[in-house]
Amino acid sequence: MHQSPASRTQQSRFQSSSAALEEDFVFEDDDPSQSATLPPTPSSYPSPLPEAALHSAKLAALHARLGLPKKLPLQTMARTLVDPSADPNTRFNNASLSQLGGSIMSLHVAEFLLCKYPRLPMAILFAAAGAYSGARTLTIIAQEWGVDTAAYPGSEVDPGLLQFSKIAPGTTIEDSMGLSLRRRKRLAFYKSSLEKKGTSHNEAFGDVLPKPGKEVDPKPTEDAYSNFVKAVVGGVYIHAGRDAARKFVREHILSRHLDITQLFEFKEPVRELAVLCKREEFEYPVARILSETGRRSRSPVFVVGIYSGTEKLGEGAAPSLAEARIRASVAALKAWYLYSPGNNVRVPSDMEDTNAKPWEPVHIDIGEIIH
Amino acid sequence: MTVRALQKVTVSQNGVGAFILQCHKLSFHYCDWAGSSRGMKYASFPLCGQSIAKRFSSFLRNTLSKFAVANPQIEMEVSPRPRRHPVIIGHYIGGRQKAICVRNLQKEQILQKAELLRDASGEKLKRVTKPVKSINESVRGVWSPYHGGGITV
Amino acid sequence: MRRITIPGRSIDLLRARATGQTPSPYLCSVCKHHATSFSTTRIRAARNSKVPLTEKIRRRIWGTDRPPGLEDPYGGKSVFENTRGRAEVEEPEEREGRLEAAKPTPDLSTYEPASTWDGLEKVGGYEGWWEENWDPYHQFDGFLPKEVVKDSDEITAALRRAVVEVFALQWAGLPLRDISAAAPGDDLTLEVQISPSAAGAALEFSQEASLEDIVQSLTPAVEDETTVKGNQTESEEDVAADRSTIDPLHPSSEVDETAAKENPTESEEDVAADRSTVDPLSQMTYDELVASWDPAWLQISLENPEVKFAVMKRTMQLTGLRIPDAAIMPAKTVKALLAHLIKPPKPRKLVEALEQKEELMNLPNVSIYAKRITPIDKHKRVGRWKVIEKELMERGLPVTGHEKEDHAQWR
Amino acid sequence: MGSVSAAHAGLCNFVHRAFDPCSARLLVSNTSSKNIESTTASRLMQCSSFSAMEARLLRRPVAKLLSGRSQCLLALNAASARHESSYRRSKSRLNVKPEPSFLPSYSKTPVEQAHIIFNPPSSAPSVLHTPLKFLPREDKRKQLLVAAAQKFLPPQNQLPPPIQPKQKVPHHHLSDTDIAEIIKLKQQAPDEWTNTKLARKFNCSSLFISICLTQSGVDNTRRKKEMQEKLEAVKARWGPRRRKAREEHEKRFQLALRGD
Repeated sequence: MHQSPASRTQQSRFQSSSAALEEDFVFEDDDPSQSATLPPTPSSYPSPLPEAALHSAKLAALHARLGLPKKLPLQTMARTLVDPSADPNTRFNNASLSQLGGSIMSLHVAEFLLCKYPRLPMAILFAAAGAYSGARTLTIIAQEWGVDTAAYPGSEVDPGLLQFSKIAPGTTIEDSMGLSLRRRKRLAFYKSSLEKKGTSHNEAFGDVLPKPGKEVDPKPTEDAYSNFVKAVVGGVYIHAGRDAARKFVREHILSRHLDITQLFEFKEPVRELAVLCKREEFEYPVARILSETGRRSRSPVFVVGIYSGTEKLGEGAAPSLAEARIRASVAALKAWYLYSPGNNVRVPSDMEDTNAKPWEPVHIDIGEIIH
Repeated sequence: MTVRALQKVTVSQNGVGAFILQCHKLSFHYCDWAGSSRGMKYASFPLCGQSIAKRFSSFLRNTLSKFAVANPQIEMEVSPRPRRHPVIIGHYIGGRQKAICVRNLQKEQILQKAELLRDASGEKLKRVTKPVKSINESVRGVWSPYHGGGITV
Repeated sequence: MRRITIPGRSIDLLRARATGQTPSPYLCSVCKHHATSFSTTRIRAARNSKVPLTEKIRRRIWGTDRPPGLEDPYGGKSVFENTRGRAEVEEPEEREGRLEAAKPTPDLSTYEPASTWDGLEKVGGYEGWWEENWDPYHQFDGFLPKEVVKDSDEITAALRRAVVEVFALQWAGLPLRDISAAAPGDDLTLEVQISPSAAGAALEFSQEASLEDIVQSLTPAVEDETTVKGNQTESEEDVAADRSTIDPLHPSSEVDETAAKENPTESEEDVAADRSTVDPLSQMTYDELVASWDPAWLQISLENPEVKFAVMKRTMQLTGLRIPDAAIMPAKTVKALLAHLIKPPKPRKLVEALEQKEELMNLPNVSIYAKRITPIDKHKRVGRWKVIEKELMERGLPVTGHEKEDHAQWR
Repeated sequence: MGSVSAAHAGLCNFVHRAFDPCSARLLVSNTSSKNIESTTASRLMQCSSFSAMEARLLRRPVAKLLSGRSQCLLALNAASARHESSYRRSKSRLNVKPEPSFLPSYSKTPVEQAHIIFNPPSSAPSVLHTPLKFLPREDKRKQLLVAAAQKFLPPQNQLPPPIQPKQKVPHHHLSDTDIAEIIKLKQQAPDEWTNTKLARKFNCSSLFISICLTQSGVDNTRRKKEMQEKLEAVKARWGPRRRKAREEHEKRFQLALRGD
């Protein structure tokens, strides 16, 4: 499937003279009866030609809607919308751009999370990064940008549509991933190793980009969408530079809302808090009843606070003392893990500004609690 | 490691950071023959008071280019729809559509309708009773009967 | 008036008509039916049709058919009287009567009704009509050439030629009304420099195109031919007038004219051929030609109505464009006239109008379609149509739903 | 006792929230918005008038009751009056005018004052407000808050009562020989010496026993299975109400572990 560049250019020269008229979508007066008289030829290219990008109103509108810099040409924009599963030629698909963009995006997301919440445990950090730049989120982002998918990729398709070969209805996702046995094994190993650590599998970490020209198998919509968003970031980086890419990631990805307090699920919060207090040399945490009502009734409420010395670390209200204590411990642990130096904390990439202030070291935590 | 993570996705706050206009496409349909498309094609013919050039002005001829320049993020599609009244259809990011029939309207009125479609969110119209709706936690937290009262002692 | 339909009377009338009035006893069934559906008032009115209402009233008043006094009590002929008088002249019955009177009464003694139509005279039909009217020999050739010039540069060149020729005639002291007398030949005015002056325009002739040459080209080559042509037009007008009121008595009156008209037709064809060979002589394209001229010639005044009329007439003859009065009146200079001539026609469709708008067409987010966007177009845009087409053809189904011969080959 | 400790908790809460720009309601009248945006240090200065404010807060409800404002009293009555229970009436009765000091400076009757009004929220403290103890040493807030905290934190003897008044079992009283004895007993008769029984004998927690026995090498899978079957048998006899209650109890604890 891998074409040599020479053959492609030769074909494209041929194509531009003969078939450019057919593809002229600006004044389409395609009489259905007329078009039906021609026997249908399978489109000679798997994806639209770069010239077609200049005539697509959809693509131009998308470019403007995202507020992309003028330096990013429409041709590159069209290329970000071509998935490797639609066009295996790496010169015309978004594989390279999406790899680059994915790295830039995960860099900014990681530094944002690490600087804003320096004490996050590894599992939560991964989950938060996944929440910001995971495939599901990127799919939602791309859909909120108004990007639709083409039904079938081809050269006659509007370049403003996301093109990838879709999975036929009825196939299960696992079968259709089209992964080689070796790769599947590697993924399984990675998954299991992550789960041992208490993390679920996250694509942003550890997924290796497929080799170009090999991935023509259908793929899930989520993958295609996330590749597209990453490729846009990569395209902005290449054409408009580092600052523009950082601005784009901040505006479109980091500006989204995530309630990070909802990511935690503890197993033994009381013991973990005790270990924490011991490690940090605080007094042993003691659960104290702040207030209570209806102790012997059907629906009592206990408000329990966890105290280390004279200072309250957390509090929780529950219908039983044990549950209230757990809630208070969870609150205290979350308060520990979610320490933040401030909302407008500086990140290392801020130093790339021309007249940036000297760097002040951010807080670095010694690590999560192990017991 | 006693803490487990739950999988979540971030939620869009359109306008915080980037703003994505919800109307992504406007299609303008007209009929070359019928008189109700006159405002779409030509302005109506007032008896006096306007120069000839102005009389024959139209929305699609004159106003559309300015409107499209002012709203580059909207894909504008102009196509005839013979034997039908002129109509503007707005396509929105949620996948919904809104159509407004502009038969017998002047070009200024048509522009108003186009702007209305541009500014719409695509959602069904509904009564807004709360002045503020937010996904952010309130500054004072969720009221609880077991807290805060102790200060009076 | 009430209508009375009494069968007996109608039959009587029919008899009376058949024997007395109508010379021919044969009446087709249609005519009979016409005759039966009459009213007494009509018949009476037809009889007394020459007696006006006022006259009838007068007769009634006086109780005699010859009432004394003036017809019109107010004296003289009234307006109504005049109009009535005119109408009476063209009273069809009267004319019919005249015609009948002119015709000899057929001898019915040897009459024998035919049983077949062989040998009967054919009446009506279009036999020979097409040859008479639509033959290439009899094609009407108007003043304007059939092929209308569309290229704006060519129109500009024609206008300049007309201006130069008109002023050349004026210089030569010849009457300007003869400007179109000669059929247009080669353009000799290309080398002539023309510029506005107080007297109208100043001409500078070159070696190749002197004033004499131009004037010579404008005067008709053969003096006789023009006179013949002048006569011809008159006779043609007569013929046209005759045609309008069809005269069955002189069906072959125009044979001579058509025969005489052959020559000018040929000459005009030659002229057209000549005009088309203008370009190779000049060896320049029209846009180069127009660009090479000093634009000052556009400022030549057309205030003189005689000049204006001549220029306009010659331009129309050269280009075939019709110039409406509304454009002639305000045109004070050649430029104004040219502006009207090279103005593109008003677009008939909105798309054509929008295509002329550069700023709209160059907008990247605007797409303009000349035809309705069909569901097939929508399928094509998302790439689904090729799959649908393939599947339909595999099953031997029509692709677009319209059965056509072309689809048969795919079955 | 409870209310006193709650007061201290509230104060403690205040100390933390007052310095977070969005947690406490700051209403500064007669001062420009510049003051609100002022630095944390200046806010701390303003808070030094805290004792006066505390007195005011104490005074307010009493004053309200005694001032005889019919509106407030009626509102109290309306809540208890059964015959006037329509939504509209109680809504309008409860529509109490706010404290004049809470009105913004642009209202009709601005109150001349130049201090922070502190109205602690009646809500559970948010986990996003890090306790003083959890703040790292280099954090600026730590240095600023320590001074205030020493003033307002309750003394050790005024803390609220702990959940368990005293420890059920003593800690750290068993020697190595005792632990060896525990392992020996378990190995001899694992079925007889259950963890509970051992804990009772040595006056320690069963958790401690289980920690001791992790390396004993006793195979208790059979007994675990038996106990599990027993438990299943007991659970099978539960009726729908108990089963539902237990399931909900389980769910509640799961939610508690998430902190929802």
